[in-house]
Amino acid sequence: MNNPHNVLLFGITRDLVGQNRLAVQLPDNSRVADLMTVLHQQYPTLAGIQSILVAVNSEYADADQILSPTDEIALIPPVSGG
Amino acid sequence: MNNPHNVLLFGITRDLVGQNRLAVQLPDNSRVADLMTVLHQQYPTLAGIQSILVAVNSEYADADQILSPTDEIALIPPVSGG
Amino acid sequence: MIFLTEDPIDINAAYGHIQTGEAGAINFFFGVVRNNTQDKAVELLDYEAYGPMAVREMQKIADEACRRWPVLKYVIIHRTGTLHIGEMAVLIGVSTPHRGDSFEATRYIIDTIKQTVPIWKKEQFDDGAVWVQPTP
Amino acid sequence: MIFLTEDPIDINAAYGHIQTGEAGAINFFFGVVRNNTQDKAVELLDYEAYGPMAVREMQKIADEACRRWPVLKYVIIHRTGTLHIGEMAVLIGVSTPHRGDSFEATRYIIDTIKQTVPIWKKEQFDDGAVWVQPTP
Repeated sequence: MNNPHNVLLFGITRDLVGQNRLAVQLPDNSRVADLMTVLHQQYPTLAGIQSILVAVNSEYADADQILSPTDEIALIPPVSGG
Repeated sequence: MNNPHNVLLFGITRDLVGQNRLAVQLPDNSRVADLMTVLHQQYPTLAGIQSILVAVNSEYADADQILSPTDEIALIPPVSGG
Repeated sequence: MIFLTEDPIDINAAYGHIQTGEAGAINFFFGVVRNNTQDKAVELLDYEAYGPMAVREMQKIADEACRRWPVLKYVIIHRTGTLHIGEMAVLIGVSTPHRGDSFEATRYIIDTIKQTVPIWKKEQFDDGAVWVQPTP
Repeated sequence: MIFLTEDPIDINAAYGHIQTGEAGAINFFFGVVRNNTQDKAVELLDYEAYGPMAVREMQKIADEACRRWPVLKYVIIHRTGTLHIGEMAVLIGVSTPHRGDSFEATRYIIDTIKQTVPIWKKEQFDDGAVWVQPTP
Protein backbone atom coordinates (compact mmCIF):
# COMPACT_ATOMS: atom_id res chain seq x y z
CA MET A 1 0.00 0.00 0.00
CA ASN A 2 1.29 3.48 -0.87
CA ASN A 3 1.52 6.31 1.60
CA PRO A 4 -1.67 8.35 1.45
CA HIS A 5 -1.82 11.81 -0.08
CA ASN A 6 -2.67 14.52 2.40
CA VAL A 7 -5.31 16.93 1.15
CA LEU A 8 -6.16 20.18 2.95
CA LEU A 9 -9.74 21.41 2.73
CA PHE A 10 -10.91 25.01 2.93
CA GLY A 11 -14.14 26.95 2.85
CA ILE A 12 -17.15 25.14 1.51
CA THR A 13 -15.17 21.96 0.75
CA ARG A 14 -14.27 21.68 4.42
CA ASP A 15 -17.89 22.15 5.44
CA LEU A 16 -19.12 19.56 2.93
CA VAL A 17 -16.59 16.92 3.93
CA GLY A 18 -16.76 17.78 7.62
CA GLN A 19 -12.99 17.65 8.04
CA ASN A 20 -10.17 20.07 7.31
CA ARG A 21 -7.81 17.36 6.10
CA LEU A 22 -8.14 14.06 4.25
CA ALA A 23 -5.73 11.18 3.68
CA VAL A 24 -6.40 9.81 0.18
CA GLN A 25 -4.96 6.60 -1.22
CA LEU A 26 -3.96 6.95 -4.88
CA PRO A 27 -2.01 4.72 -7.25
CA ASP A 28 1.56 5.76 -8.05
CA ASN A 29 1.89 8.60 -10.53
CA SER A 30 -1.70 9.69 -10.10
CA ARG A 31 -2.53 13.12 -11.43
CA VAL A 32 -4.60 15.98 -10.07
CA ALA A 33 -7.53 14.87 -12.24
CA ASP A 34 -7.32 11.37 -10.73
CA LEU A 35 -7.44 12.80 -7.23
CA MET A 36 -10.58 14.75 -8.04
CA THR A 37 -12.22 11.65 -9.52
CA VAL A 38 -11.55 9.73 -6.32
CA LEU A 39 -12.76 12.58 -4.13
CA HIS A 40 -15.95 12.98 -6.14
CA GLN A 41 -16.64 9.26 -5.68
CA GLN A 42 -15.97 9.33 -1.95
CA TYR A 43 -17.67 12.70 -1.30
CA PRO A 44 -20.35 13.15 -3.96
CA THR A 45 -21.39 16.54 -2.54
CA LEU A 46 -18.01 17.92 -3.65
CA ALA A 47 -19.06 17.34 -7.25
CA GLY A 48 -21.73 20.00 -6.72
CA ILE A 49 -19.13 22.74 -6.30
CA GLN A 50 -18.17 24.27 -9.59
CA SER A 51 -14.59 25.02 -10.40
CA ILE A 52 -12.69 23.61 -7.46
CA LEU A 53 -9.02 24.15 -8.15
CA VAL A 54 -6.18 22.14 -6.67
CA ALA A 55 -3.01 23.61 -5.22
CA VAL A 56 0.14 21.52 -4.91
CA ASN A 57 2.80 22.88 -2.56
CA SER A 58 1.02 26.25 -2.47
CA GLU A 59 0.85 26.66 -6.25
CA TYR A 60 -2.17 26.22 -8.48
CA ALA A 61 -1.75 22.91 -10.33
CA ASP A 62 -2.93 21.76 -13.75
CA ALA A 63 -5.18 18.72 -14.05
CA ASP A 64 -2.35 16.59 -15.43
CA GLN A 65 0.23 17.38 -12.76
CA ILE A 66 1.54 14.18 -11.17
CA LEU A 67 1.16 13.97 -7.41
CA SER A 68 3.62 12.67 -4.86
CA PRO A 69 2.72 11.57 -1.32
CA THR A 70 5.11 14.23 -0.03
CA ASP A 71 3.21 17.05 -1.75
CA GLU A 72 1.01 19.39 0.26
CA ILE A 73 -2.24 19.25 -1.65
CA ALA A 74 -5.17 21.61 -1.08
CA LEU A 75 -8.64 21.98 -2.53
CA ILE A 76 -9.31 25.59 -3.50
CA PRO A 77 -13.01 26.34 -3.92
CA PRO A 78 -13.90 29.66 -5.58
CA VAL A 79 -12.11 32.38 -3.60
CA SER A 80 -13.87 35.38 -2.10
CA GLY A 81 -11.29 37.39 -0.22
CA GLY A 82 -10.99 41.14 -0.13
CA MET B 1 -15.85 109.22 -9.94
CA ASN B 2 -17.17 105.71 -9.43
CA ASN B 3 -16.26 103.53 -6.50
CA PRO B 4 -13.28 101.36 -7.42
CA HIS B 5 -13.56 97.64 -8.06
CA ASN B 6 -11.68 95.53 -5.57
CA VAL B 7 -9.61 92.80 -7.17
CA LEU B 8 -7.97 90.02 -5.16
CA LEU B 9 -4.70 88.61 -6.48
CA PHE B 10 -3.37 85.11 -5.92
CA GLY B 11 -0.35 83.05 -6.83
CA ILE B 12 1.82 84.38 -9.61
CA THR B 13 -0.45 87.37 -10.22
CA ARG B 14 0.15 88.54 -6.68
CA ASP B 15 3.89 88.15 -7.08
CA LEU B 16 3.91 90.03 -10.40
CA VAL B 17 1.84 92.95 -9.12
CA GLY B 18 3.49 92.96 -5.71
CA GLN B 19 0.16 93.35 -3.89
CA ASN B 20 -2.57 90.95 -2.86
CA ARG B 21 -5.36 93.41 -3.65
CA LEU B 22 -5.96 96.19 -6.19
CA ALA B 23 -8.55 98.96 -6.41
CA VAL B 24 -9.35 99.44 -10.10
CA GLN B 25 -11.39 102.30 -11.52
CA LEU B 26 -13.71 101.18 -14.31
CA PRO B 27 -16.57 102.89 -16.17
CA ASP B 28 -20.09 101.83 -15.22
CA ASN B 29 -21.22 98.51 -16.68
CA SER B 30 -17.71 97.40 -17.45
CA ARG B 31 -17.29 93.71 -18.17
CA VAL B 32 -14.72 91.15 -17.11
CA ALA B 33 -12.92 91.61 -20.44
CA ASP B 34 -12.70 95.36 -19.83
CA LEU B 35 -11.16 94.77 -16.42
CA MET B 36 -8.48 92.56 -17.93
CA THR B 37 -7.71 95.16 -20.61
CA VAL B 38 -7.18 97.81 -17.94
CA LEU B 39 -5.06 95.48 -15.80
CA HIS B 40 -2.89 94.48 -18.74
CA GLN B 41 -2.27 98.18 -19.46
CA GLN B 42 -1.42 99.00 -15.85
CA TYR B 43 0.55 95.79 -15.17
CA PRO B 44 2.02 94.63 -18.49
CA THR B 45 3.68 91.63 -16.84
CA LEU B 46 0.23 90.16 -16.20
CA ALA B 47 -0.24 89.84 -19.94
CA GLY B 48 2.55 87.28 -19.91
CA ILE B 49 0.46 84.82 -17.89
CA GLN B 50 -1.63 82.61 -20.10
CA SER B 51 -5.20 81.88 -19.24
CA ILE B 52 -5.86 84.00 -16.20
CA LEU B 53 -9.49 83.47 -15.25
CA VAL B 54 -11.62 85.91 -13.28
CA ALA B 55 -13.89 84.96 -10.41
CA VAL B 56 -16.78 87.19 -9.39
CA ASN B 57 -18.22 86.52 -5.94
CA SER B 58 -16.38 83.19 -5.77
CA GLU B 59 -17.68 81.92 -9.13
CA TYR B 60 -15.79 81.69 -12.40
CA ALA B 61 -17.07 84.50 -14.63
CA ASP B 62 -17.39 84.78 -18.40
CA ALA B 63 -15.58 87.56 -20.25
CA ASP B 64 -18.83 89.42 -20.86
CA GLN B 65 -20.12 89.38 -17.29
CA ILE B 66 -20.88 92.92 -16.09
CA LEU B 67 -19.06 93.98 -12.93
CA SER B 68 -20.43 95.95 -10.00
CA PRO B 69 -18.23 97.76 -7.46
CA THR B 70 -19.82 95.62 -4.75
CA ASP B 71 -18.57 92.39 -6.38
CA GLU B 72 -15.66 90.50 -4.93
CA ILE B 73 -13.42 90.03 -7.94
CA ALA B 74 -10.38 87.74 -8.03
CA LEU B 75 -7.74 86.90 -10.61
CA ILE B 76 -7.33 83.13 -10.89
CA PRO B 77 -4.05 82.13 -12.53
CA PRO B 78 -3.72 78.49 -13.60
CA VAL B 79 -4.44 76.39 -10.52
CA SER B 80 -2.09 73.74 -9.18
CA GLY B 81 -3.63 72.31 -6.04
CA GLY B 82 -3.69 68.70 -4.98
CA MET C 1 4.87 44.48 3.06
CA ILE C 2 2.32 41.68 2.82
CA PHE C 3 0.66 39.89 5.68
CA LEU C 4 -2.37 38.15 7.08
CA THR C 5 -3.48 39.04 10.55
CA GLU C 6 -6.21 38.33 13.05
CA ASP C 7 -5.73 41.78 14.56
CA PRO C 8 -7.40 45.04 13.51
CA ILE C 9 -5.55 46.84 10.73
CA ASP C 10 -3.64 49.98 11.68
CA ILE C 11 -4.05 52.56 8.91
CA ASN C 12 -1.40 54.93 10.17
CA ALA C 13 1.20 52.18 10.40
CA ALA C 14 0.37 51.14 6.84
CA TYR C 15 0.62 54.72 5.64
CA GLY C 16 3.98 55.13 7.35
CA HIS C 17 5.23 52.01 5.66
CA ILE C 18 4.63 53.23 2.11
CA GLN C 19 5.31 56.94 2.53
CA THR C 20 8.64 57.93 1.00
CA GLY C 21 10.24 61.18 -0.17
CA GLU C 22 9.90 60.21 -3.84
CA ALA C 23 6.14 59.61 -3.51
CA GLY C 24 3.82 62.27 -4.85
CA ALA C 25 0.74 60.05 -4.69
CA ILE C 26 -0.57 57.38 -2.35
CA ASN C 27 -3.70 55.38 -2.93
CA PHE C 28 -5.38 53.22 -0.32
CA PHE C 29 -8.20 50.80 -0.82
CA PHE C 30 -10.07 49.37 2.16
CA GLY C 31 -12.49 46.49 1.89
CA VAL C 32 -14.99 46.80 4.72
CA VAL C 33 -17.64 44.44 6.11
CA ARG C 34 -21.00 45.74 4.91
CA ASN C 35 -24.21 45.40 6.87
CA ASN C 36 -26.06 43.78 3.99
CA THR C 37 -25.67 41.70 0.87
CA GLN C 38 -28.40 41.31 -1.69
CA ASP C 39 -30.82 42.86 0.80
CA LYS C 40 -30.11 40.35 3.58
CA ALA C 41 -28.80 41.69 6.89
CA VAL C 42 -25.27 40.47 7.57
CA GLU C 43 -24.36 39.99 11.23
CA LEU C 44 -20.72 39.10 10.86
CA LEU C 45 -18.24 37.57 8.47
CA ASP C 46 -15.74 34.77 8.97
CA TYR C 47 -12.58 34.97 6.89
CA GLU C 48 -10.53 31.85 6.33
CA ALA C 49 -7.22 31.73 4.49
CA TYR C 50 -4.85 29.07 3.23
CA GLY C 51 -2.13 31.17 4.81
CA PRO C 52 1.18 30.25 3.16
CA MET C 53 -0.38 30.06 -0.30
CA ALA C 54 -2.37 33.28 0.23
CA VAL C 55 0.81 35.19 1.06
CA ARG C 56 2.57 33.70 -1.98
CA GLU C 57 -0.26 34.64 -4.29
CA MET C 58 -0.40 38.17 -2.88
CA GLN C 59 3.35 38.46 -3.40
CA LYS C 60 2.94 37.45 -7.06
CA ILE C 61 0.27 40.11 -7.50
CA ALA C 62 2.43 42.77 -5.86
CA ASP C 63 5.40 41.79 -8.02
CA GLU C 64 3.29 42.05 -11.16
CA ALA C 65 1.99 45.47 -10.06
CA CYS C 66 5.61 46.60 -9.63
CA ARG C 67 6.36 45.44 -13.16
CA ARG C 68 3.40 47.27 -14.66
CA TRP C 69 3.55 50.55 -12.73
CA PRO C 70 6.35 52.61 -11.14
CA VAL C 71 5.46 51.49 -7.63
CA LEU C 72 7.71 52.92 -4.92
CA LYS C 73 6.27 50.98 -1.97
CA TYR C 74 3.20 48.90 -1.28
CA VAL C 75 1.38 47.34 1.61
CA ILE C 76 -1.20 44.56 1.54
CA ILE C 77 -2.85 43.46 4.78
CA HIS C 78 -5.73 40.96 4.93
CA ARG C 79 -7.65 40.10 8.07
CA THR C 80 -8.66 36.57 8.96
CA GLY C 81 -11.07 35.31 11.60
CA THR C 82 -14.37 36.83 12.64
CA LEU C 83 -15.10 40.39 11.53
CA HIS C 84 -18.02 42.59 12.50
CA ILE C 85 -19.84 45.17 10.44
CA GLY C 86 -17.68 48.18 9.71
CA GLU C 87 -14.42 46.34 10.30
CA MET C 88 -11.70 46.52 7.68
CA ALA C 89 -11.09 43.17 6.00
CA VAL C 90 -8.35 44.23 3.62
CA LEU C 91 -6.07 47.21 3.13
CA ILE C 92 -4.08 47.86 -0.05
CA GLY C 93 -1.75 50.85 -0.22
CA VAL C 94 0.54 51.93 -3.06
CA SER C 95 2.86 54.92 -3.38
CA THR C 96 4.01 56.21 -6.77
CA PRO C 97 5.53 59.42 -8.10
CA HIS C 98 2.30 60.42 -9.91
CA ARG C 99 -1.33 59.91 -9.09
CA GLY C 100 -2.72 57.89 -11.99
CA ASP C 101 -0.30 55.04 -11.34
CA SER C 102 -1.27 54.82 -7.68
CA PHE C 103 -4.94 54.36 -8.57
CA GLU C 104 -4.26 51.81 -11.28
CA ALA C 105 -1.81 49.71 -9.29
CA THR C 106 -4.07 49.63 -6.21
CA ARG C 107 -7.08 48.67 -8.29
CA TYR C 108 -5.13 45.94 -10.06
CA ILE C 109 -4.03 44.49 -6.73
CA ILE C 110 -7.48 44.34 -5.13
CA ASP C 111 -9.15 43.08 -8.32
CA THR C 112 -6.60 40.30 -8.68
CA ILE C 113 -6.65 39.37 -4.99
CA LYS C 114 -10.34 38.66 -5.40
CA GLN C 115 -9.59 36.33 -8.32
CA THR C 116 -6.61 34.29 -7.20
CA VAL C 117 -5.81 34.50 -3.48
CA PRO C 118 -7.06 31.53 -1.41
CA ILE C 119 -9.16 33.42 1.10
CA TRP C 120 -12.82 32.66 1.70
CA LYS C 121 -15.51 34.47 3.56
CA LYS C 122 -18.66 33.12 5.09
CA GLU C 123 -21.53 35.47 5.76
CA GLN C 124 -23.45 34.91 8.97
CA PHE C 125 -27.10 35.94 8.80
CA ASP C 126 -29.64 35.71 11.58
CA ASP C 127 -31.00 32.57 9.88
CA GLY C 128 -27.83 30.80 8.76
CA ALA C 129 -24.54 31.20 6.96
CA VAL C 130 -23.24 30.98 3.39
CA TRP C 131 -19.84 30.91 1.79
CA VAL C 132 -19.66 33.96 -0.44
CA GLN C 133 -19.59 33.29 -4.14
CA PRO C 134 -17.12 35.31 -6.15
CA THR C 135 -18.55 38.30 -7.96
CA PRO C 136 -17.22 39.28 -11.34
CA MET D 1 -16.87 66.94 4.83
CA ILE D 2 -14.76 69.49 2.97
CA PHE D 3 -12.21 71.81 4.46
CA LEU D 4 -8.97 73.68 4.11
CA THR D 5 -6.53 73.56 6.99
CA GLU D 6 -3.08 74.72 7.98
CA ASP D 7 -2.76 71.72 10.31
CA PRO D 8 -1.48 68.24 9.49
CA ILE D 9 -4.18 65.94 8.12
CA ASP D 10 -5.42 63.18 10.44
CA ILE D 11 -6.00 60.03 8.39
CA ASN D 12 -7.83 58.13 11.12
CA ALA D 13 -10.27 60.97 11.70
CA ALA D 14 -10.94 61.14 7.96
CA TYR D 15 -11.48 57.38 7.82
CA GLY D 16 -13.86 57.56 10.75
CA HIS D 17 -15.82 60.25 9.02
CA ILE D 18 -16.60 58.22 5.90
CA GLN D 19 -16.89 54.75 7.39
CA THR D 20 -20.50 53.57 7.56
CA GLY D 21 -22.26 50.23 7.88
CA GLU D 22 -23.43 50.31 4.25
CA ALA D 23 -19.89 50.79 2.95
CA GLY D 24 -18.15 47.79 1.45
CA ALA D 25 -15.37 49.84 -0.11
CA ILE D 26 -13.37 52.90 0.85
CA ASN D 27 -10.81 54.56 -1.37
CA PHE D 28 -8.36 57.19 -0.19
CA PHE D 29 -6.07 59.30 -2.30
CA PHE D 30 -3.26 61.28 -0.69
CA GLY D 31 -1.27 63.92 -2.55
CA VAL D 32 2.14 64.15 -0.94
CA VAL D 33 5.02 66.63 -1.28
CA ARG D 34 7.69 64.94 -3.36
CA ASN D 35 11.39 65.58 -2.95
CA ASN D 36 11.90 66.41 -6.60
CA THR D 37 10.21 67.71 -9.72
CA GLN D 38 11.72 67.36 -13.16
CA ASP D 39 14.96 66.32 -11.51
CA LYS D 40 15.27 69.43 -9.35
CA ALA D 41 15.44 68.98 -5.57
CA VAL D 42 12.40 70.48 -3.86
CA GLU D 43 12.98 71.82 -0.36
CA LEU D 44 9.43 72.77 0.54
CA LEU D 45 6.13 73.84 -0.98
CA ASP D 46 3.91 76.80 -0.19
CA TYR D 47 0.20 76.26 -0.76
CA GLU D 48 -2.05 79.27 -1.19
CA ALA D 49 -5.82 79.10 -1.56
CA TYR D 50 -8.62 81.50 -2.35
CA GLY D 51 -10.40 79.96 0.59
CA PRO D 52 -14.13 80.62 0.20
CA MET D 53 -14.07 79.92 -3.53
CA ALA D 54 -11.86 76.84 -3.10
CA VAL D 55 -14.37 75.32 -0.69
CA ARG D 56 -17.26 76.14 -3.03
CA GLU D 57 -15.51 74.57 -5.99
CA MET D 58 -14.65 71.46 -3.98
CA GLN D 59 -18.29 71.22 -2.92
CA LYS D 60 -19.39 71.34 -6.57
CA ILE D 61 -16.98 68.54 -7.39
CA ALA D 62 -18.20 66.44 -4.48
CA ASP D 63 -21.83 67.03 -5.47
CA GLU D 64 -21.09 65.96 -9.04
CA ALA D 65 -19.31 62.83 -7.77
CA CYS D 66 -22.40 61.99 -5.73
CA ARG D 67 -24.55 62.34 -8.85
CA ARG D 68 -22.31 60.09 -10.91
CA TRP D 69 -21.55 57.35 -8.38
CA PRO D 70 -23.40 55.84 -5.39
CA VAL D 71 -21.26 57.70 -2.86
CA LEU D 72 -22.18 57.05 0.76
CA LYS D 73 -19.81 59.54 2.38
CA TYR D 74 -16.82 61.58 1.31
CA VAL D 75 -14.09 63.68 2.83
CA ILE D 76 -11.88 66.24 1.11
CA ILE D 77 -9.14 67.98 3.10
CA HIS D 78 -6.58 70.30 1.55
CA ARG D 79 -3.62 71.77 3.39
CA THR D 80 -2.51 75.38 2.97
CA GLY D 81 0.66 77.07 4.10
CA THR D 82 4.18 75.69 4.09
CA LEU D 83 4.60 71.93 3.64
CA HIS D 84 7.76 69.89 3.85
CA ILE D 85 8.76 66.81 1.89
CA GLY D 86 6.63 63.82 2.77
CA GLU D 87 3.76 65.89 4.16
CA MET D 88 0.27 65.24 2.92
CA ALA D 89 -1.12 68.15 0.89
CA VAL D 90 -4.52 66.69 0.10
CA LEU D 91 -6.66 63.79 1.23
CA ILE D 92 -9.69 62.52 -0.68
CA GLY D 93 -11.77 59.69 0.77
CA VAL D 94 -14.92 58.10 -0.61
CA SER D 95 -17.04 55.22 0.71
CA THR D 96 -19.36 53.25 -1.58
CA PRO D 97 -21.12 49.89 -1.43
CA HIS D 98 -18.81 48.35 -4.07
CA ARG D 99 -15.18 48.87 -4.88
CA GLY D 100 -15.14 50.10 -8.47
CA ASP D 101 -17.23 53.13 -7.61
CA SER D 102 -14.93 54.14 -4.76
CA PHE D 103 -11.93 54.21 -7.10
CA GLU D 104 -13.74 56.09 -9.84
CA ALA D 105 -15.30 58.72 -7.59
CA THR D 106 -12.03 59.39 -5.76
CA ARG D 107 -10.13 59.71 -9.00
CA TYR D 108 -12.74 62.04 -10.45
CA ILE D 109 -12.51 64.26 -7.38
CA ILE D 110 -8.73 64.61 -7.34
CA ASP D 111 -8.49 65.03 -11.12
CA THR D 112 -11.12 67.76 -11.09
CA ILE D 113 -9.66 69.51 -8.04
CA LYS D 114 -6.47 69.93 -10.01
CA GLN D 115 -8.41 71.56 -12.84
CA THR D 116 -10.81 73.96 -11.14
CA VAL D 117 -10.09 74.63 -7.47
CA PRO D 118 -8.27 77.94 -6.80
CA ILE D 119 -5.28 76.59 -4.93
CA TRP D 120 -1.73 77.29 -6.01
CA LYS D 121 1.58 75.85 -4.99
CA LYS D 122 5.01 77.37 -5.17
CA GLU D 123 8.02 75.10 -5.15
CA GLN D 124 11.01 76.29 -3.19
CA PHE D 125 14.35 75.09 -4.52
CA ASP D 126 17.76 75.83 -3.10
CA ASP D 127 18.19 78.45 -5.86
CA GLY D 128 14.75 80.05 -6.01
CA ALA D 129 11.03 79.39 -6.24
CA VAL D 130 8.45 78.86 -8.97
CA TRP D 131 4.68 78.70 -9.08
CA VAL D 132 3.81 75.23 -10.29
CA GLN D 133 2.27 75.03 -13.72
CA PRO D 134 -0.69 72.71 -14.09
CA THR D 135 0.07 69.32 -15.58
CA PRO D 136 -2.43 67.68 -17.87
